[in-house]
Formats: sequence, C-alpha cells, structure tokens
Amino acid sequence: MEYTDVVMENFTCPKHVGEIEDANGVGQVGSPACGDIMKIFLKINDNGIIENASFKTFGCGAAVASSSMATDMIIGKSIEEAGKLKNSDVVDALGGLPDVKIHCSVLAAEAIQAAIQDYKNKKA
Amino acid sequence: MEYTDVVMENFTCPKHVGEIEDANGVGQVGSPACGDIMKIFLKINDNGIIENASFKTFGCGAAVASSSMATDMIIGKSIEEAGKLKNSDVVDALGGLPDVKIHCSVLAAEAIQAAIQDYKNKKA
Amino acid sequence: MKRIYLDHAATTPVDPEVVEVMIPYLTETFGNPSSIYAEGRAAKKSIEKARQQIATAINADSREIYFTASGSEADNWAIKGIAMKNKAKGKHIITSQIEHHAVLHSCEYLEKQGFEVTYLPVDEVGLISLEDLKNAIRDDTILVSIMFANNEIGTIEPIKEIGKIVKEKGIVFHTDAVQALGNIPVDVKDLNVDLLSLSAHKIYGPKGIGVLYIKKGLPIDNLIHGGAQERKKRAGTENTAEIMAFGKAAEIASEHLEENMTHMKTLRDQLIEGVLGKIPLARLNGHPEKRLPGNANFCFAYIEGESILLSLDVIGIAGSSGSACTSGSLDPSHVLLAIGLPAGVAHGSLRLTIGKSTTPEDIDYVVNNLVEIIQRLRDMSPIDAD
Amino acid sequence: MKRIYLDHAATTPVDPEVVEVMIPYLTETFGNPSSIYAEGRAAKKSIEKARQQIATAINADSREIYFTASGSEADNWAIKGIAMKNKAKGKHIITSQIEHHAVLHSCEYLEKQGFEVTYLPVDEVGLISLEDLKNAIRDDTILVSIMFANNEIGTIEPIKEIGKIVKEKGIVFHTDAVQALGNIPVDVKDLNVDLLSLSAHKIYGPKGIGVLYIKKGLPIDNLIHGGAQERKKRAGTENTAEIMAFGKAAEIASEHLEENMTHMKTLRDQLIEGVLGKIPLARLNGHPEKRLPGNANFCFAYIEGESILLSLDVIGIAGSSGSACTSGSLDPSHVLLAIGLPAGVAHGSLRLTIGKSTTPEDIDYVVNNLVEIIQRLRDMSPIDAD
Ligand SMILES: Cc1ncc(COP(=O)(O)O)c(C=O)c1O
Ligand SMILES: Cc1ncc(COP(=O)(O)O)c(C=O)c1O
Ligand code: FES
Ligand code: FES
Repeated sequence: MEYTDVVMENFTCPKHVGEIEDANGVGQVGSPACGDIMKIFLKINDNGIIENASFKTFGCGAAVASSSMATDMIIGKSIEEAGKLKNSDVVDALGGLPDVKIHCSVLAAEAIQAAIQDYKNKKA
Repeated sequence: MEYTDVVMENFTCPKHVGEIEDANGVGQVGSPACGDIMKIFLKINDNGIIENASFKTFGCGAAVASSSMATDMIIGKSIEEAGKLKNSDVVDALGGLPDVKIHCSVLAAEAIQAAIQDYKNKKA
Repeated sequence: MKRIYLDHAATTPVDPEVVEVMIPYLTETFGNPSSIYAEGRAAKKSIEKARQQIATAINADSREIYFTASGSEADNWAIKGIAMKNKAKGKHIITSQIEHHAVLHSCEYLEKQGFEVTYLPVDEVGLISLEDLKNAIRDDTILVSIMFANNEIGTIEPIKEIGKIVKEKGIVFHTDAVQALGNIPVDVKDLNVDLLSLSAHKIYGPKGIGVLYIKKGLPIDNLIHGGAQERKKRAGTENTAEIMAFGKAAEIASEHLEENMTHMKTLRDQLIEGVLGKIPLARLNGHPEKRLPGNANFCFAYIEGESILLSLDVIGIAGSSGSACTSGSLDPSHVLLAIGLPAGVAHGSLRLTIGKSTTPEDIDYVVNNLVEIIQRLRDMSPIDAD
Repeated sequence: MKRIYLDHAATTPVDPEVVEVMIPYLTETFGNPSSIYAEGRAAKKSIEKARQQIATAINADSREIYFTASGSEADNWAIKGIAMKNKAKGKHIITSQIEHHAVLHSCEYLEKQGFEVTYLPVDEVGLISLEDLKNAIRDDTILVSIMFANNEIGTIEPIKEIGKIVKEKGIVFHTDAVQALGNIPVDVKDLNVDLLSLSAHKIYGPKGIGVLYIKKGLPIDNLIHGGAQERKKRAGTENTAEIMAFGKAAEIASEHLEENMTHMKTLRDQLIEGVLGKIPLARLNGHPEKRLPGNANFCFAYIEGESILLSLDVIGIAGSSGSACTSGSLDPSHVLLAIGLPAGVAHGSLRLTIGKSTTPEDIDYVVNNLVEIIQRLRDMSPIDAD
C-alpha cells in the first residue's frame, strides 16, 4: 500500500473539512467493506450550482483524501455535473489509489450522490 | 562430515600401502553399505607375531585412514591380540569418525580378521 | 526529520554487531556447508556454533534447533508437520483465536484437508482459560498450539501451565515464541513444550531466518523436502550469513535480557500513563501486567487506525495498527475482535512497541503529538462523541 | 595456499556489488515492507524493484515473481501446491529420475499421500525422451516437472519442446531452472512453462533466497500460510536484504550472460580435453554438447569419489562428487545410476564446475594434479585395472 503525494497532501491538509451550517443537501454513506462512514454537506444555489461543499469522515487516509478531493472537484459545478462524478475521476485526480482502497473513493462518489438526492428530495 | 587431523594425515600419507610379496595371510572384505573394498596383507612369523602388514583399499577417506591406522596398530602384535582389535579401537586412534563413516572402520577390523583366518587356514 | 521508530514488534533494526558477524559469510566464507572441502567445512562449523548459541538462549540442546526461513515457516512446519505425521492417530487440533496468521491459516488449511480445529476463545485481556483447554481436549487431539505472547496486544499466555496439562494427556504442544524471545525469558525445559517457533528479525537480527525447536525424538513430517540439510528435516542450502546473524542476535538478547526488560517496561508504562491520562476515550488493550515489556496497544473511540498511523508518520513516528503482515487487509484485527471489541472500535487501534534505542524523550514527544492528532481526527469524524 | 574453487554448481561467492546492495537493508532501510510508514514504504518499493529485475532476467511480469527462501522451497511449493490444488482433478504427476532431491522427495512425499508419480528414465547422456513423456501422460495427469539443466551432469533438457507437448494437453508444467539461470538463456515465454524455480546462491547471490515464477492466473495452493506477503501467496516477513541481492545478481547475470557463457565454455572444454586426454579410463558424464557451459563431470574407474575430493582439497582444489546436499549419504548418485552407470563406477565421480573467476592456469593446475591423484589412488586400489 503506497499513497501518492497528492493523497498524502489531501490527507494531511484536507480541504473543506467540517459542516456547512446552512447546507441544503446532506448525504451520509457507510462502506460495507470496512465499516467507515462519510458525510457530505452541500450548499446549492437556486441555479443548481454547488456553491460550497464540505465533509466529515470516519475512515482511512484514502477516505479522507477522497473526501477532500471530491468536495474540491464539485464546488462551482452544477448538480447534474456533480452527480456524474465517478469514483474513477477522484482516483485519477489523486494520482491513483491502492487496489484495496478503491472502495474509499466509491464512498466519496456515493456520498455526493446521496447529498444531491437529499437536496432534490427536500425541494420536491 | 568433518574428518579429524589424524584421519586426514592417515589419508594423505597412509602408512603401509601396497602388497607384501611374501604375505602368508591375506584377507579381503567389501562393505555392503557402500560397495567399497579393503584388502589386508599380513606377514606372520613362526611365533604368531605380525612382522609386517599392508593394505590396498578402494574406498573413501575414512576407509583409507582406517586401513592405514589399523595396519599400523597390529604390526608387532600377536595374531591373538590383533584378532581382538575392534573397529572402535581404530576409531579412537583416529580421534573419531563421522557417524556415517563408522562402517569404514568395521571394514578394517574385518579385513584383519579375514587375513588372520586365511593364515590359520593355510597353516591347518 | 528525526524518526522515532515504535514498531519493534513488526521488525527491528539489525544490531551493528550482528551485521558484522554476517559479512564474512557473504564474502570469504561462502562455502556450501554440505561440501566436504575446506570452504564447506568452515561454513558447517560456523553454523553449528550459531545453532549452539540459539540452543543456549532457550535452554535446548543444539540438535533440537532447526533453521527455517522465518517464524512463519516454523509455525507452518510445526502445525502441518505434526498434523500430517499423526493423522492416523487423530485429526483434532486445538489453538486459540488470537494466534498469528501463520498458525491460524495453517490450521484453516488443514481444516480443508479434513482436520478439525478448536479455536479457544480468550477473555477481555486476551488470556485463554485452562478450563476451556481441558474441556477441548479429545481422544483424537494430536496437537495444541498456543502462542507465548501475542504480537498485537502483548498478552503473555500461561504456557507452563498449558504445557503441564497437555503433557499429561500425551499430546504434542507447540508454542509460537516469536514475540517472546528477547522480551521475556524463554526456557523450553521449564515450559514443557515440544515445539517452539522463533524469528531473528524481532530480536535485532535480519529478516528471513527463523528457528523451529523440535524436542529430541519427536516425530514430525518435513515441510520442505529435498537435500539432507538440517539433519534431513529441512531441505535447502543453509542461509549461512543469516544463521550466523541469528546466533549472535540470540546471544546478545539473552545476555542483556534483564536490562532490556527493565528499560522497555519503564518506557512502556510512561507511554501508557501518558496516553490514558491525556487522551479521552482511550483504552489499553491486553493484560495490564501479563504483557510484553515493550508493548502498548490502544483503542481510540471514533477514529480509524490508518488515519492515526499516517498522521504519526508525517511527523516522524512509526507505529502500527496491529500486525504488519495484514496491512493491506480491511478487516479489523482478529485479536481485537477476540477480546470482545466491536468492529468499529477495533478499527481505531494503535500499537506502539518499544525497543532498545527508545528514550523517555521519544515517549514524551509521541504522547504530546498523539493528543493533537486524535483531537484533529475526531473533529473530522461524522460520529458524535457525546 | 591459493585455493581453486571449482564447485560453482554447489554455490558461488557473493559478488561484491551484490553485497553492497544488501548492506543498506540490514542497516538504515530495515523497515518491514508491510508497514505503512516511511520505513516500510521504502522497503516495499525496493523489493518491488528487485522483483522487476528478476522478472526482466527471465522475461516475466514482475507480478509473476514470488520470493521464497531457496530453490528447494520453490520446488516444494510448485509440486505440492499444484498437486494439492488439483487433487480433485487428478492425482498423477510426471517427473524424471534425475531431478534434484527437492523435486524427487516432494514427489515421494505426495506418493505417500495417495498421488501417483511417473519417474521418466533418461538415456546414457541424461536426456528424457519426448516419446516417453507423451506415453506417460494420462487423463488424470495434473503436473509435469522436468528440470531445465541437471546439477550433476549438466545435461540440458529440451524444455521448450516438453512445454509444447504439455501445454497442448492443458497440463501444468514446472521446470527447476536453478542451474540454468546465469548459465544459459531463460525465457519463460519462449519455454512455455507455468512454473519455474530459481535460487540466488547459484548466480553470485546469497544463500537462503529463491524465486518461484508462477504464470499469471495459475491457481496454486500456498506452501507457507500466514500473513499477506507476496500477494498472499507466501507468508513471512520479506527477507529484504537478500531479495535486493537476488535482484542485483539476476541483473548482473543477464547483462553478462554471453561473455560468461563463452568464458566458461572455453575453460570447460580445456578441462574436459585435458582430463580425457591425460587420464586413462576416465569418462565424461552427461551430454557432450547439450550441457551447461561450466559443467564437467567425470568418472574414473577403480576409485572412489570422496578420496579424489579429499586429495584435491589437500592441494587447494574444491570440487564435488555430485550434489552438495547429499554428501553425508553413502548412496551413489541417483543421476549417475539413471544414466546407466553401475554403482561401483558411479561412486568414482568428480564434478568440477567453472565460474566467473576461473582461469586457464587454474585448469592446467587441476588437470596436472588430477593425473597424479588418480594414479596414486589407483595404486592403492585392490581392484585390478587390467
Ligand atoms: C537443480 C537444483 N534445484 C534445486 C536446488 C536447491 O536450491 P537451494 O539450495 O537454494 O535450496 C539446487 C541446488 O542446491 C539445484 O542444483
Ligand atoms: C507471533 C508471531 N508469530 C510469527 C511471526 C512471523 O514471523 P516471520 O515474520 O519471521 O515470518 C510473527 C511476526 O511477523 C509474530 O509476531
Ligand atoms: S474508507 Fe474504510 S478503508 Fe478506506
Ligand atoms: S568405505 Fe565406503 S564409505 Fe567408507
């Protein structure tokens, strides 16, 4: 198991940690593989653009780094675009992840989808 | 497998190698364990004293050293005494032999007995 | 950046004295110990000296010492060798739930081959119960394998008492003493063991060399067949350099056992007191007293182990979340589950193991930084600590 | 006294460049490759480099290279691992009568466990017959194991052709290439092999480190169970120092293969011509051309092998009477018996194997002295040479 420098950077100095007080989309998922938990907070404006995103994660280094990277990637994007974010996009942006840690990036993609769904549910 | 210095000495510069032209007791034995062969020549005088002894051996280092040591040990002895020479006496005189090489000393003791028997048979 | 290495249970740096002993066997004395010429005889003589050093360290006869390539190989050999040798007598094996994977996975493999294995549970501090053991023994039990000291939580099992029970029943008894050697006294005669596994790299020797002690006369199948090395019991050209290294390392370990134990215990207690005193919701895993002098194992609620390790690594501290050889696996430690921790908690474990070169300042540095790291990770966690 | 070492098939001195590569892994870079902190990652990265060096040397993918503790372990693993994995499919194995004991004794052990083994004969120069092989293959044949080059008589088997036959039948094919690496080209793709054993100490690396090449995707049981090392296929903390050494040794061996082969062949032919030309009743064992470039194996009628060896040793020459690992046994070589020599003649064999540092002067010295030694021993023999 060997993390890239990008992973380590995003782990040691993660971006967007914490809760967004006025989040209007919140998603939490857990990994069946390891029991870890990731929670994503989104602040989406009326045009469907993600103005801000943050996370809280109980998990491994890859989970923290994926959370950091994924939230960073979707800020400024529309929820349609953000909803299409694939875990492989996160992995690529991190410069790769060890095989056994791919599922941690899946967690990030799923948490974002869950948060968008939460926003949609609330709006509906 | 580690040979003592005495074994190596008796192997590299064996005493009493060769045939005795006028031998009156000759014994040859083979080792069932390894297929090697030892031949002992004795010159026994009328008082039953071994005046000279020699050997020819097709065998390992321990066999050559045992032949050398054993012939050296019996020269000057009576055939009664020589007949009692045990392989363990040879082993002791050699300062020991590796376990798998004990049978080579047995060969020497048996060859001497065979040579004495040959002498007795001829006399009888 | 200065590194503080606190993972001596995973492996140790090789003692410079030990390195020195090895070098000639890579250069001049390169002969094959099985060869009869001078180069071979010199190599042979040397490894017999090393064998004697190991024998002395565990109060055995040198003819009872068989070199292997690792503690894992020694464990595999002991378990499979006894099982295969005695399968006509019986097919039942007793071990514990907290064994090293070398023992556990060997047992699991044997289960696939038709053997039955009882995995004894342990209590909340990691001790097996002698009653459980007695109850588990059956007429067809051919082997009991219980580790001397656990590599994760450091708990020391009552091997001598176990040995007595097992011996009375005439069953073969193996103990994995890989973590014991150099840390606590190991005496095969006192312990009543038939087989005992050791590994050099845990006692400041090189990786890749182990020993299986086999009591004189004990019948056992070979694990590695071939040449006549190791009294025909374990084939393969002898790893002369590492054998010499193991001999020397064992000698040094026994000679300095008392002082090393005192040193490690003092620092371990400083570490445990510091962590439990300064970090909320921290717990010590394993037995409070019957534990390896260098071992401290903690759980921190609401955080995950790897995150702690990475955070420590970044500031120069090397620690582990359990056994090194299962990193890469996502499952929580089988040992922590066996002492009753829920999976979530077991995920947040940290093992710090002290060595000869550890200082009180190292411990202070670690404790202070750990306080901050745990706080930072908890702040990041979605699980509510209240 | 200057020593002339002519037993490179038994073991080789470690190349100083290789020793240099090892040392850091005994000192600074002592981490456990399975650990996630810096020390562990550094070790892990290094052994992956060594794995790649070995892979390159035999034209494999680095993920097909599994480190073991010896050539013997690699052989044991290949044979037993395939047998155990496939025992439901069939229990028949084909090998040859001249394999290394690591293969033969593994097969014999499996016979005790209910497997059936066909030991193919060889002709008078040590070659197996492809016809024999084809005829021996049965519906329940699960494994064919034929060595690449024989360690005693140096004969090189037609591995590529064997591989083709075996592959067509969908049977697993293993070859013991311990004597081949560094002496002749070894290319797993060209050879059609599924498994291939290697050992470092035959190519100027240290003793105690081997490799089993396992073709990608080939199912095989573990021989040593435990931790997750070697992609979960071979447990035990990695022998980092010796792994690095093996990598380097393999790299050097491939880079200099052509020149080494030429060097060895020239001296070998000088030796063979000298001995056969000057010593009556001497014969060369093994194939005249299809033989290892460094191997010469002779029989001298009416004398015993050990006596020759001791006599050579006394004057500074290290040679062997066959394989090193069976010295201590009284039986004549199974290889020499297999090529049809009577036991008495087989007892009088001498193997001289040439290495990188051997010189033409060494060969002259050996030949001249051998003439005298053989004469002296024959004079001592009771068997009549006429
Ligand atoms: C052909 C062959 N196979 C296997 C081996 C065993 O290798 P190792 O000594 O590394 O166990 C050897 C040499 O000893 C050999 O020559
Ligand atoms: C208790 C225990 N047994 C066995 C082993 C295996 O030893 P090795 O790494 O030498 O295979 C270890 C360490 O890895 C251990 O801690
Ligand atoms: S999120 Fe659980 S292992 Fe990465
Ligand atoms: S006499 Fe044959 S081995 Fe010694």
